[in-house]
Amino acid sequence: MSVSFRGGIHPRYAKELASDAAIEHLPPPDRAIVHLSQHIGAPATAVVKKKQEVKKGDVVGEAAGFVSVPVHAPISGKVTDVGLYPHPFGSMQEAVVIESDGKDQWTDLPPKAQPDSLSGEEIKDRIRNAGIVGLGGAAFPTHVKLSPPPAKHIDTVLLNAAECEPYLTADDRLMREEPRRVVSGFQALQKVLGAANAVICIEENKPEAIGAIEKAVSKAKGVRVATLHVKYPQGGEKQLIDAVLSREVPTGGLPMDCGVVVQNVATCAAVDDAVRFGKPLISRVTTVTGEGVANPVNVVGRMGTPVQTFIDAAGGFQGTPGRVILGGPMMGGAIHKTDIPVIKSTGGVLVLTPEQLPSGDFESCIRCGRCVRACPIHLCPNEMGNYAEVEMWEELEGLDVNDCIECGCCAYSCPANRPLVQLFRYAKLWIRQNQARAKTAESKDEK
Amino acid sequence: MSLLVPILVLSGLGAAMGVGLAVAAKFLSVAEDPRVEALVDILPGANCGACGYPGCSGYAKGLVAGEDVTLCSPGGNATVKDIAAILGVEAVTVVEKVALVKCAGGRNVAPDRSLYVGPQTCRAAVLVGFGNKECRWGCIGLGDCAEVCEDDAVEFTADGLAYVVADACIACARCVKACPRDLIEMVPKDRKVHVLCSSHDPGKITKNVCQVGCIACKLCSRRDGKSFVIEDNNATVLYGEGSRDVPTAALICTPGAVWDANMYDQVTWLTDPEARVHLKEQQAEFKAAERAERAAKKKKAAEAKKAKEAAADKAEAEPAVGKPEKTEEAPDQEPEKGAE
Amino acid sequence: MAADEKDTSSGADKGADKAADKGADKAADKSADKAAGKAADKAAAEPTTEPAEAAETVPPILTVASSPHVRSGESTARIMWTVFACLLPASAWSVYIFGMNAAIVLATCTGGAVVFEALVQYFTKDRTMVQDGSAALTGLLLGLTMPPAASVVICLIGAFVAVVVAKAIFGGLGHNPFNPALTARVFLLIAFPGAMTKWPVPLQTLAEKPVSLYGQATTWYSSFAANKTLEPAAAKTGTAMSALADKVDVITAATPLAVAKEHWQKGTGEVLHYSDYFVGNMPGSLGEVSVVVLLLGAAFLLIKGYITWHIPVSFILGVVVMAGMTHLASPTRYMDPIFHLVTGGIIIGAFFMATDYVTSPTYPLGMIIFGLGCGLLTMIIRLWAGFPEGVSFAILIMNAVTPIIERYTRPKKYGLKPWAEPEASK
Amino acid sequence: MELLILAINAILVGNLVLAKFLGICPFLGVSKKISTALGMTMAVAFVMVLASTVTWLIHVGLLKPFGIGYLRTIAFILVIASLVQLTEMAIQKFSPSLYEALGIFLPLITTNCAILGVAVMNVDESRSFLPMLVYSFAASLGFGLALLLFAGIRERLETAAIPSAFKGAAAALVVAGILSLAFMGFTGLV
Repeated sequence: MSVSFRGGIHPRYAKELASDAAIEHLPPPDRAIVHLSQHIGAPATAVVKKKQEVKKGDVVGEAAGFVSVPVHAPISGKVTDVGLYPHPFGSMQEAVVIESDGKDQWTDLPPKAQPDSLSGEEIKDRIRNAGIVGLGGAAFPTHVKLSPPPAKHIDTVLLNAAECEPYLTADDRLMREEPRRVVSGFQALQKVLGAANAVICIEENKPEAIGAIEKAVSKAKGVRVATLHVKYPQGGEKQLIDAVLSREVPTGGLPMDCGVVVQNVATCAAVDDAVRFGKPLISRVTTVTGEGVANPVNVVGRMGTPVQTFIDAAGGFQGTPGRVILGGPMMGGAIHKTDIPVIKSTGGVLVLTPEQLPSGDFESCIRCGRCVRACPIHLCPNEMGNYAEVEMWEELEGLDVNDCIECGCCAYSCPANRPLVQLFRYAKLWIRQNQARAKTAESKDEK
Repeated sequence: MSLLVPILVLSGLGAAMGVGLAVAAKFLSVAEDPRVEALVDILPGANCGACGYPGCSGYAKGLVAGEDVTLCSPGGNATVKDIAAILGVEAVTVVEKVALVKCAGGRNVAPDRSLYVGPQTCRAAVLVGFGNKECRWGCIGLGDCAEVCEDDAVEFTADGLAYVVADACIACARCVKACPRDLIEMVPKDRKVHVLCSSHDPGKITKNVCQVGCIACKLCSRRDGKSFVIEDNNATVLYGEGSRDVPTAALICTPGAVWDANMYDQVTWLTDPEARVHLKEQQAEFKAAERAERAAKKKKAAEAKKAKEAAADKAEAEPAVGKPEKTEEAPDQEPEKGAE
Repeated sequence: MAADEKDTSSGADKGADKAADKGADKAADKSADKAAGKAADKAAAEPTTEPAEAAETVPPILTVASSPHVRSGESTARIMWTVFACLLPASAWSVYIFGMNAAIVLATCTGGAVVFEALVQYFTKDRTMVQDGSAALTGLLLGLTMPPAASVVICLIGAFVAVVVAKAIFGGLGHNPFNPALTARVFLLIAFPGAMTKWPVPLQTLAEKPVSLYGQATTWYSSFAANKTLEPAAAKTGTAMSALADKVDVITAATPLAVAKEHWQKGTGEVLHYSDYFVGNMPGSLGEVSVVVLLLGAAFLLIKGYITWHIPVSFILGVVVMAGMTHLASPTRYMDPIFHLVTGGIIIGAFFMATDYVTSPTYPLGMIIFGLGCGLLTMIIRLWAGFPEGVSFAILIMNAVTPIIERYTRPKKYGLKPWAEPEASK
Repeated sequence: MELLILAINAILVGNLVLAKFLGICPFLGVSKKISTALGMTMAVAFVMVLASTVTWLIHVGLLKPFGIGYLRTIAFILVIASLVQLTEMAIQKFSPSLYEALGIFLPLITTNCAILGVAVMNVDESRSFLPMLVYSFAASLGFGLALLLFAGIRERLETAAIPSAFKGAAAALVVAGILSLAFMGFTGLV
């Protein structure tokens, strides 16, 4: 019995490319470019200087505020530069460059501990100090999610193991190979939140993972496994909550506004490392896959490793690569060059061949309604797209363009190949800027 | 009689209606400022929005309500005068402006890092990984500015760089708002020396991504601090009071980010590689001349000193003679020096 | 390209069997592939040419674009050509029934539409989009609404109105507020009322085959004895129709709906057997004659998801309800619902015209309102207004209402469901 | 029943705009947005009923008794012009936003053939008071229906890539033409 939501699409999943490749460990890079902005919120502030020696796990950037996390050295060695470096999102961001000394030595870590012996606050501290963020892609600091305002009672915590993005298999492999680690981390989160219910939500197309997890939770109390219908974007926070709990996150709100906190598989594994061993988040499982690489793999790589290293680990490019995407094909971002370093949220490196890529040409909307049926938020992408094209912002706002989660279902299903997501992104940006402009104008008037 | 009745009926009706209307006009009238109409007449009627109002009539209403009289840039000084006359306020002279794209980095000098696929507008392109140009500040060249320009004043070089034809520009400033990279600035029409770079990256990075980008070496601001200022790794020309067209600015800027319209017209400057070569030569000559001048000064000072001391040793003056010979080597040295 | 399309369509009409279907399908696929291939070439060309000169260490130039990076592979062209293909059985049947004249009408309308579209795009310097098939589809739909004996000139005028006036003026595919084919048909109907209501008698009836229909044909003809071309006397005697056919060019008759309007409402005339209506052995416009073959194509579209059930079902529901009520109220004056369904253009209208994406509402509720409106208006016009057939008018009027329907039937977005914290947890 | 048929006739079959081609000016002018179209419809309904009533009264009470029915055009124009003037003043005073929205088109109702047409038709058909009221109101409803449909289509056309030669009134007129064709389907309904 699987559950689902209304809307969504059935893309080609292509999970078989990498799902049978067991997780391997990449050797530590010779040179790591560690970005200080690897999460949503204020970038960390650098606390190391040029020529300073650091050990693996040392803090190189401290959290700048509550919605921020520290950044740690992924390798031991010498800091050679603190400056602007290309960021996966395309701009230049401040980063700490560490030249490896080849020893890969851990710094002094906090003492090992059992989650049961720690209080909720202690667990939360360990999570924050370990620099853990949501590893599903958004990279929202985890401790913030674990600190709901007192007025909001969290009764359910969900483990988002849907992994609905096509191609990606990192979470699947992690659950198959280390189910105990995932479940243990999840239970630690449940303890922090004091949630009565805990549900692990897995899509039906991962039977091995379901089996492994079910075995691991057989002894755990209050944790159940829910199987989900295979559909994109089943792993979207809002869709997951709708499917499993039949609740809706209120417009403009967060899952905690309906009593839910959602965490990702990789996050839980990282939480387990942090809680039990005090290890900071310096590496993660990443799927390197796609028709454009010779030999798709799942690897554990350090943050700050260049993307090219990951591609080489998968046997290099196969033929001419068309596009390299960090993340999945539906929501991942294309990168310009492969020499940029990976960050905490890089759960996949996807290489597509030129033949696979859609053309950039598009036609007029023929109002076929496919996007309307596909939209998991039940918006009207057809009308929104038309208005966005001629920049009629008021109408767009009236159609709730700000509710769009940019899942890409509309653009995927559009027969006219319209770049709907891109149009909506621009519309949202414009509306936000306009509001800011209006605000400054208002404050000016008041003066 | 047969004629009288219709006449009576009609005039009776007319009179009744007239009285009704007169009464209504008394009780229902709404006052409107006659100046608004007069203002609408003298405004250019381009409805460009440069003043911040949706159209000329909007600005006219705003003016009556006490808005600044100098906001109409298409109209220029003449319109300001007219407005002032109607409103009975003192006329202010405004500086006539023109839009300027502050980037000289076409693909020939500032390459792309990848191939962008998608809607061919700048605003859409920058959403994909901050644009596919290596320089994250430079002109993308997909023409959002040209799209909003109703006077076709924006043109493009073969290497995808937008520039504004000053003669065609009416200074409506629509392009300023349209550029997602904020590259366009309204500058005084009579100014000739501009910095065509908006990069705020450190010189080290800028140099890697663009051959003509400002590296914030401060040579210009050191020469004239009132006309140039280095802000956030970028040289900015000050167009306000007390500033001037520094005639030597183009000759001292090592990467060639300063454009002097007295030396090269816009199209030549942006498209002709010869112009750059020529500039390098000019710069070398200028540098040599300056050096010679400095040396001469030094020599003079030294001579004066010496004269004072009335010493006999004159061998020291020798190097001054040797310096002009270095002129030909100078171009090679230029970039090296600038990089430091 | 334009010439290509023309050949495909007219060839298909002549062939008029499954082979033609495949041909059109292939053409559609080919053009879609070509477009995709071109884009891929463009993308591929850059990375390969540039680094070839440079050293091997230079990384290939990647392309970047906004997510999503994969698409469903569906294209406008494929949709249009599929619908086109689904109409081919009906076209073939009409040729079978009405003879070569029907083929000429269909070919002229389709070809004319394609040529006009190509011309428009040539003159507007627009990207050539003839290959997307929308013009061909419009042309074929128009052809199917034409009477079999329509002249070539009228067909071309219709194609011009459909493609240029009803579509190109509004910016081409996707922007036209009214169904182009129906706009053209209504235009022709009002501009050339005579030519547009001349309905030749099916060939089969004339040629005495299939034999089973022959007996009824005579009685049938007697019911419109007032007809102009056919001599009443000849009709009454029941002479072999084939013999008659030699003497006159075309034998025209009224459509069952017109007959119903003229005679049956007054209690005169006789009713043809429903099976004839169902297979299309009756006078009428090319596409409205056979319910069976139309339903065949429509079923394919429904199964493939190219159209949804909302509009056709509610359209038919509207017709049935209206016809049923009037029939129950006065069975002698008003025909029963089945008669109304199988005669006239209701089936082609409900499945192929009203479901036109561009001019019908997009949201389920809106579609149902739209369909019901079409059904009711059709019946109002059929029963009480001057025209015997109301489908075209009804759909056009509902096209006009579409923007307003759409405005008020948008789906309820996610995130409005209130959530109350369970009491126990507090 | 008679009144109902009269109303249907006025709204659908003999639609002022789409069948009688009266009142095209406001039809094209004030149909860019559904909201202004509604405002215009209300203004027209108000003026139409008012003008028809008054002109009918004048005709029956003044012109007919004196036997000067031939003067009705002049008399009607006089009365309608003044009435609209009054309406305009009232709207400007009490609802500036509506006034702004209707703009130049309010005065245009003054000389609008639709108003005069309805007034004259009422007199020509020698309608008695109640049918006159019903007809005037239904006619304005028909006008409103056409205006509303038209506004809906034009709102949608805002996003359409109309060739520059046909932008604005040209495309709108084509829409009006097709709409009129479609409404011809109602011919003979009553």
